[in-house]
Amino acid sequence: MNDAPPSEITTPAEAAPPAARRAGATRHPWANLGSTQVVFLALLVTIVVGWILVAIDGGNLLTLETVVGVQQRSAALGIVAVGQTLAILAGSLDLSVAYLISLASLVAAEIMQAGSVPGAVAAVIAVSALVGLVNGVVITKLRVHAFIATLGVALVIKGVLDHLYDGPAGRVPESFQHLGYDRVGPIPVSAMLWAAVALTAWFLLSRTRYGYRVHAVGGDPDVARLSGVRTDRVIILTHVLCSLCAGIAGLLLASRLGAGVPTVGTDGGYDLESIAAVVLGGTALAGGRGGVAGTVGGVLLLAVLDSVFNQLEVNSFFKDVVRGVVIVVAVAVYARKRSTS
Amino acid sequence: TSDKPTDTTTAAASAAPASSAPASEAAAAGTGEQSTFFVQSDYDAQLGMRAKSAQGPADKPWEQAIDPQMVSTTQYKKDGGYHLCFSNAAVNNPWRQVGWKSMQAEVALHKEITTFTALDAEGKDDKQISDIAELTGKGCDALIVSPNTTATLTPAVKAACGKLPVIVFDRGVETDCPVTMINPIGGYAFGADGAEFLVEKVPAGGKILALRILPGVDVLETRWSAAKVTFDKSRLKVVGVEFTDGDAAKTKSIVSDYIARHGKLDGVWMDAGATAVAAVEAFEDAGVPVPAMVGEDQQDFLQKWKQNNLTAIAPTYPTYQWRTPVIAALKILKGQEVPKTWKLPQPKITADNLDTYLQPNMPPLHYALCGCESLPGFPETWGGKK
Amino acid sequence: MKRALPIFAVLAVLLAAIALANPFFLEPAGFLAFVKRAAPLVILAAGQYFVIVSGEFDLSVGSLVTVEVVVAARLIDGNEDATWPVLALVVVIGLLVGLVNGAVTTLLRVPSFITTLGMMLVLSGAVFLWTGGAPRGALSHAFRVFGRDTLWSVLILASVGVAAVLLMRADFGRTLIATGDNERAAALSGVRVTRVRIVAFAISGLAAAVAGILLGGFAGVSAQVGQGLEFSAITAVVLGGVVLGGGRGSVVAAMAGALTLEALFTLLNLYGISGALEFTVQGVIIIAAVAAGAVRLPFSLTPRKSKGDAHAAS
Amino acid sequence: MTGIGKSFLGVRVLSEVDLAVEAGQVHAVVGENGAGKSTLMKILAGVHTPDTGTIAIDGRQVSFSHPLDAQRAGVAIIYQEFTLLPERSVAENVFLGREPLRRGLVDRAAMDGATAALLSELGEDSFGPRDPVKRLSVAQQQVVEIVKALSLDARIVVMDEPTAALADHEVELLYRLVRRLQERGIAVVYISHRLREVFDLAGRVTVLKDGRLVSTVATAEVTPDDLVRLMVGRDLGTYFPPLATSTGEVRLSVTGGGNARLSDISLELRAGEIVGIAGLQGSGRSSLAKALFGAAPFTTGTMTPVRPRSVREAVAAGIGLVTEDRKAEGLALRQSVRDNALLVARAIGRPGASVRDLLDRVRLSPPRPSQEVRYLSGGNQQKVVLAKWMTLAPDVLLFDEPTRGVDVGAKAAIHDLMRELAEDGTAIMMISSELPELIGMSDRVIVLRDGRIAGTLPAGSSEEAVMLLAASEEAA
Ligand SMILES: Nc1ncnc2c1ncn2[C@@H]1O[C@H](COP(=O)(O)OP(=O)(O)OP(=O)(O)O)[C@@H](O)[C@H]1O
Ligand SMILES: Nc1ncnc2c1ncn2[C@@H]1O[C@H](COP(=O)(O)OP(=O)(O)OP(=O)(O)O)[C@@H](O)[C@H]1O
Ligand SMILES: [Mg+2]
Ligand SMILES: [Mg+2]
Repeated sequence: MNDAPPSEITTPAEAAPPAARRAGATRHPWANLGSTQVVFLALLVTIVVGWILVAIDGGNLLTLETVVGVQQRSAALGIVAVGQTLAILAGSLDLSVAYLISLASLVAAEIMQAGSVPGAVAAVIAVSALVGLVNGVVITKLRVHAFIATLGVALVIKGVLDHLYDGPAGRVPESFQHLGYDRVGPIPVSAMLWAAVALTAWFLLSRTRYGYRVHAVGGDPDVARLSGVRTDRVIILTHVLCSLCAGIAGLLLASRLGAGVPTVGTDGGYDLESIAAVVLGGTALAGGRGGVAGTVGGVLLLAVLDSVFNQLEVNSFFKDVVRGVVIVVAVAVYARKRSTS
Repeated sequence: TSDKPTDTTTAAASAAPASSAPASEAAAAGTGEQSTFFVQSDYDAQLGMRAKSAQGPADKPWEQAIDPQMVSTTQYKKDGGYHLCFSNAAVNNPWRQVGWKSMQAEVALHKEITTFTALDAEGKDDKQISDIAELTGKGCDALIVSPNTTATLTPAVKAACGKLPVIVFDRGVETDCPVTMINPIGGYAFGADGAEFLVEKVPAGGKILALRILPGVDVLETRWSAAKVTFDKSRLKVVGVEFTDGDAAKTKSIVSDYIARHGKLDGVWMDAGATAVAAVEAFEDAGVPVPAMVGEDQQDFLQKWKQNNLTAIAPTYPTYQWRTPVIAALKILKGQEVPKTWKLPQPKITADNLDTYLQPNMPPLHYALCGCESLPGFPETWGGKK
Repeated sequence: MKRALPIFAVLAVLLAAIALANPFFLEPAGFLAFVKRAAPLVILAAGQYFVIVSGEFDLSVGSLVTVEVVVAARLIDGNEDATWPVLALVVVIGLLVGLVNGAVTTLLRVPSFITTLGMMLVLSGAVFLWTGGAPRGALSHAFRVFGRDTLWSVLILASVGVAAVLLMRADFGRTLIATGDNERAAALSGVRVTRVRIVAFAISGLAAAVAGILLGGFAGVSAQVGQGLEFSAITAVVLGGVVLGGGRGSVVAAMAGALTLEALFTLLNLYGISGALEFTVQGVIIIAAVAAGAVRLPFSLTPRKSKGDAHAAS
Repeated sequence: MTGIGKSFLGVRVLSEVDLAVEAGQVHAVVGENGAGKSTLMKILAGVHTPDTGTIAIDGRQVSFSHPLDAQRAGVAIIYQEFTLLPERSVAENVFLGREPLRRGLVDRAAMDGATAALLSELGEDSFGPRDPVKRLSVAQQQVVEIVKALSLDARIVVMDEPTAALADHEVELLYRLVRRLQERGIAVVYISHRLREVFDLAGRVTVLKDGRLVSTVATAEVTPDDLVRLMVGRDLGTYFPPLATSTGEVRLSVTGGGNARLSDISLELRAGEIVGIAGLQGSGRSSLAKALFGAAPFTTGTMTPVRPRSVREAVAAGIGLVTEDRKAEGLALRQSVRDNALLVARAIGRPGASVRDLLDRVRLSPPRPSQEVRYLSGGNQQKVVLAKWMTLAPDVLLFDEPTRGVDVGAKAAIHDLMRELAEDGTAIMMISSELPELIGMSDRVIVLRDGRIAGTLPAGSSEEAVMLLAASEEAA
């Protein structure tokens, strides 16, 4: 993306002039609490309340198993959600991740069965990058709304899956299953992978031109273009990255399941769940506002909720009700903060 | 049946009812080539078992076992109160709902079970893997597993076997490490029961429509494979093999189209009964007599059967198998021996015994072979009326 | 209307192709059977149109359909006398859910994508929480006749279609589109934008209720009767040339889009591309159709906020 | 630029236009709304690609497929529309797309430093590089736009109606800036509807009409009237319709009205009169209009016929507002002329008047009810907004910058319409930043300062008198 000429800047960095008599309304007391902080605050509250509830139930929320379980359960969703964050920040969204995950898990498992782990990883990266490229090109060049574009691509992948596979396929060697099962102390390798992905995305967004442009394109594509940003490239690259994340999640799941599974992505509901996690993390669905940190918080929040429900053996229907309410309430709170700040 | 996969989410995938026609000339002509899931030895074994009489109390089929190979369990013996744990694949369809309620009721019967921890994997392999991991660390005395997918859950179950006695039921796993592996005779028997009935009732040359839920699910594939063997040997004409996604509306559309095209059908075979009633209605709405039907032991079908006194049969995949794992677990913890592979009888409902299974007070999607009539809380807990 | 024309062409071609492969389709019975089958999706699309044209989404219709059927079944429980009260209740539930969607979206300023996604979770969770996991009870014959009897279905579809068209011609419809196009301008012209949007969601909920009545009637109780319908409905509307983001497109075209989608399924089955690759074909066609419509538009996306005055600049 | 031609969706917007700008020269481009000025500039800036014609810079042929290409070729442009991201900081906006790098990463310090330097160069100290743009006032944002263009240090700087949102003292700043660019040997293309600015700044001026080049002349050799004649193709002069002869009963009155931005507002609007509202940028004029219209209501004070708490209440009471910003607040751009014209009637459930009559009344030409309004010129769009309010037969009609960015021809038509309405008994309030217009139109001029009424002046007062009231002790 770094195709703009280095603009010659001679003036040394100097203290910005005092921002005196600034226009704008007075700010709401808790407005200066960023939505990211709010997520983590909510996360903390959930943990405490959950811990109490579980304790009353005669259990303990913070055992090693549950702490590990939370991370294991959130890793895959977390990685997808990071990619989804990029897409949503850029004013787009990706409904094809769920099927792509399934596809990736199968590609990985099949090639690993054939004997080559590096080959499998390479193939997954290639496949996901291609899918992302298609998504991006359809959205930018054919000007199809991201919702329809990615939904269409999702259908295409689903068709291919149904056509080629009828059930789990391939085998993942023990060596690769370490990714899914090993842990260092209380931290599973999968969680480290997630952290790595998240940090990379955070770095891209906050330190590179690409990141600045994602915010610009998501904020207002016209303005971005008029200002000399090649918006199409940004969106395409973003979708490639988003799909890569889905691919990585596919690899992770393959390593956990020991095989490729054509339904692993959709069973996990990774498409809508990742979007939910992202907005739960305070990223605006409209784009241009938000970040990865919030998303991580959002994913963890969902995972902790899950874990608490697991402990209390709440049935899955009640879980859905609570999830739905939590998501809507959270976004309502952000909307309120924004309007009062 | 337990393997009735809840149609995966997203997209026009499971869109509104879509009409349909013979999938291809090949399908229209015959039943196509045998699926890769077909294993001759298993087929023979299962068809053999149908004849055998099960050992154990006749009035408690869930405690019966067909030629059991007993294994000693003394090494697991310990004194009660027991802590039983259960990793459930899902409760996302009526069959699992009925079974799950029966299992809970069974647990309630045994005072020596002090705690019963159950985790629902919501149909997600990944979640079930971490659930099993979590349960093994919870100080359970025995772990019951109903795997979501045979292949992918095997490693997790293997891992659990090392830590505590494991009981697997319904779908299997690719390891013999569990102390016992419980399920009814199986898919080949189920498929054959229906097909043989049609061969018997439908005159030679009769047109048969085969309705399947979706391809690729092992248990469903075995059912079709068995039926296929029977049909190919018979002089019946299978005019179509269609997939319904277990969607009643789609089923009805497909059947209507076939009626429209062929004037009449002489028999309908199904690999799962959930859509049987929809199929029957298709004939009613078209104003043609309902031909010989293969259904399952759900009440709505049994009622239709009774009302319109259909020519029908209902092979079953009994939900009473949900009671057995609890019983097995207790036997194991008490050091009593259990069958290595615990094969439960798999009765079929025919015109003769229909009335014994028909329960008008139970909900339409209730499975007759729940073996729950004697359990406390029946029928309300299962959604029925006194 | 200009944007709508392509869809009618596509629809005509598909119908012709179906007739070629299946002559029965040309007989009144055959065609009506198709219409009857399409009715629920067409009605859902009509409802979804009102929401989309006002610049919003409604992802909750699928689970709402399921809820309606399951609730009706449990309450009626085979008792004919319960039919009419329950029918009324079903309609009320639809409206209510729509109202909540609308209120949360407009008053709490939650993006409708999220509001209705949440509603989707809540509905599907709540209803099975209530019935204990699986549907109970049974629908009465009187209830089922609407979906089972071809004439009834076609009649209901027709009246819904007419109602939708009239609504869009009425002041409500025009102000709704204006709101979807430029909310602020509409508000500053005295349009009750909040109310108009809430009504749009209520209409979508109502449509889901009617679709539920038809689907439940057609095939009886089932836990997955509504599965994926929200995506089909939105796809149908977009196929009809209605632009996500609001302000453009006609309701007739949206309904035509639904018929087209239905015809597409039928055709794919007829030509035996069933199961497997069916979806691939579907996906490609949907993208292609929307792309064909999209590239004809000027690049201009949103009304640009401008200082002083600005022309319709890109 | 030679032989430039461009059409949108088959609508010809530019044909055979030539434009030559020399280094160190300020070259004005004038023309009615829709004449094609902005389009021509957007072609120069690589936003649109021309259908015909060529662009040469320093004699070298260039062709831009993307704004970025133009930037690299040394073309900077201040667009007519806002091109800022409210969520991002000033510095991030200024360097959007050209973020300075250090070891491959964005160098924030350099960005902020450079921005700060440019701001102080403009004598702008009311905000800093790190302030988010969303908290800046309209005028401050315009300054950011200018800084953004300067930061390119380009060889050609295009300014498309840069003063449209600026108050006079800020215009002065801009003047100095332009001259400095000129001294640096930079070519400046200056677009404005305010002929005074054209004559103040430009050496040569190119006149466009209906997408065609009328002529390019030296400002020294022509008079404003000549220019107008060239632009409109006929003589208009600067006549305003006659003032009110008599005024009727009070249609609207406020006493002690106040809210977050206004305080102690007391005024009367009478049937048949046009009351002008003057004031500097940010003095509260729009706030006043929006308060009277219930869009940003008064929280204190009394008002007759009602003190509207919502737009609907105001509309129901027969009060209408022609908003400052047509596109964002006035029109549903993708709807037809008909649907926009009938919007108010439909909103309040009035039987819609005949669209034809309406369009005739506002003299919309050509009157095509089914056309989407976004394809109309600024002037015609404003007429549609007027038609919208006609259906209400309002007792009070408030105009906020009714002729901003509207060309001389349409301007006159709108002035006449306003006077007609007044004569039909509507009470009219008019906000305008163009003093000649304000004074020419108004029967009284109320001057605002910091959200208060600084005083009221009779018809025919001098611009100086108004400015004195508006700016006193707030030394701009
Ligand atoms: N993206 C576009 N699509 C279609 N038509 C357009 C587009 N941009 C401009 N036009 C039309 O081209 C004509 C010229 O517009 P332009 O903005 O260049 O005029 P202008 O001289 O800048 O007017 P103003 O003085 O009001 O800014 C107008 O009729 C306008 O409606
Ligand atoms: N929506 C808003 N939020 C915060 N401040 C605002 C808002 N609108 C106006 N202001 C501030 O209130 C004051 C009055 O604004 P207003 O627009 O009424 O002044 P004005 O004289 O109309 O200026 P203009 O020439 O832009 O119309 C200004 O300081 C402006 O920055
Ligand atoms: Mg312009
Ligand atoms: Mg103003």
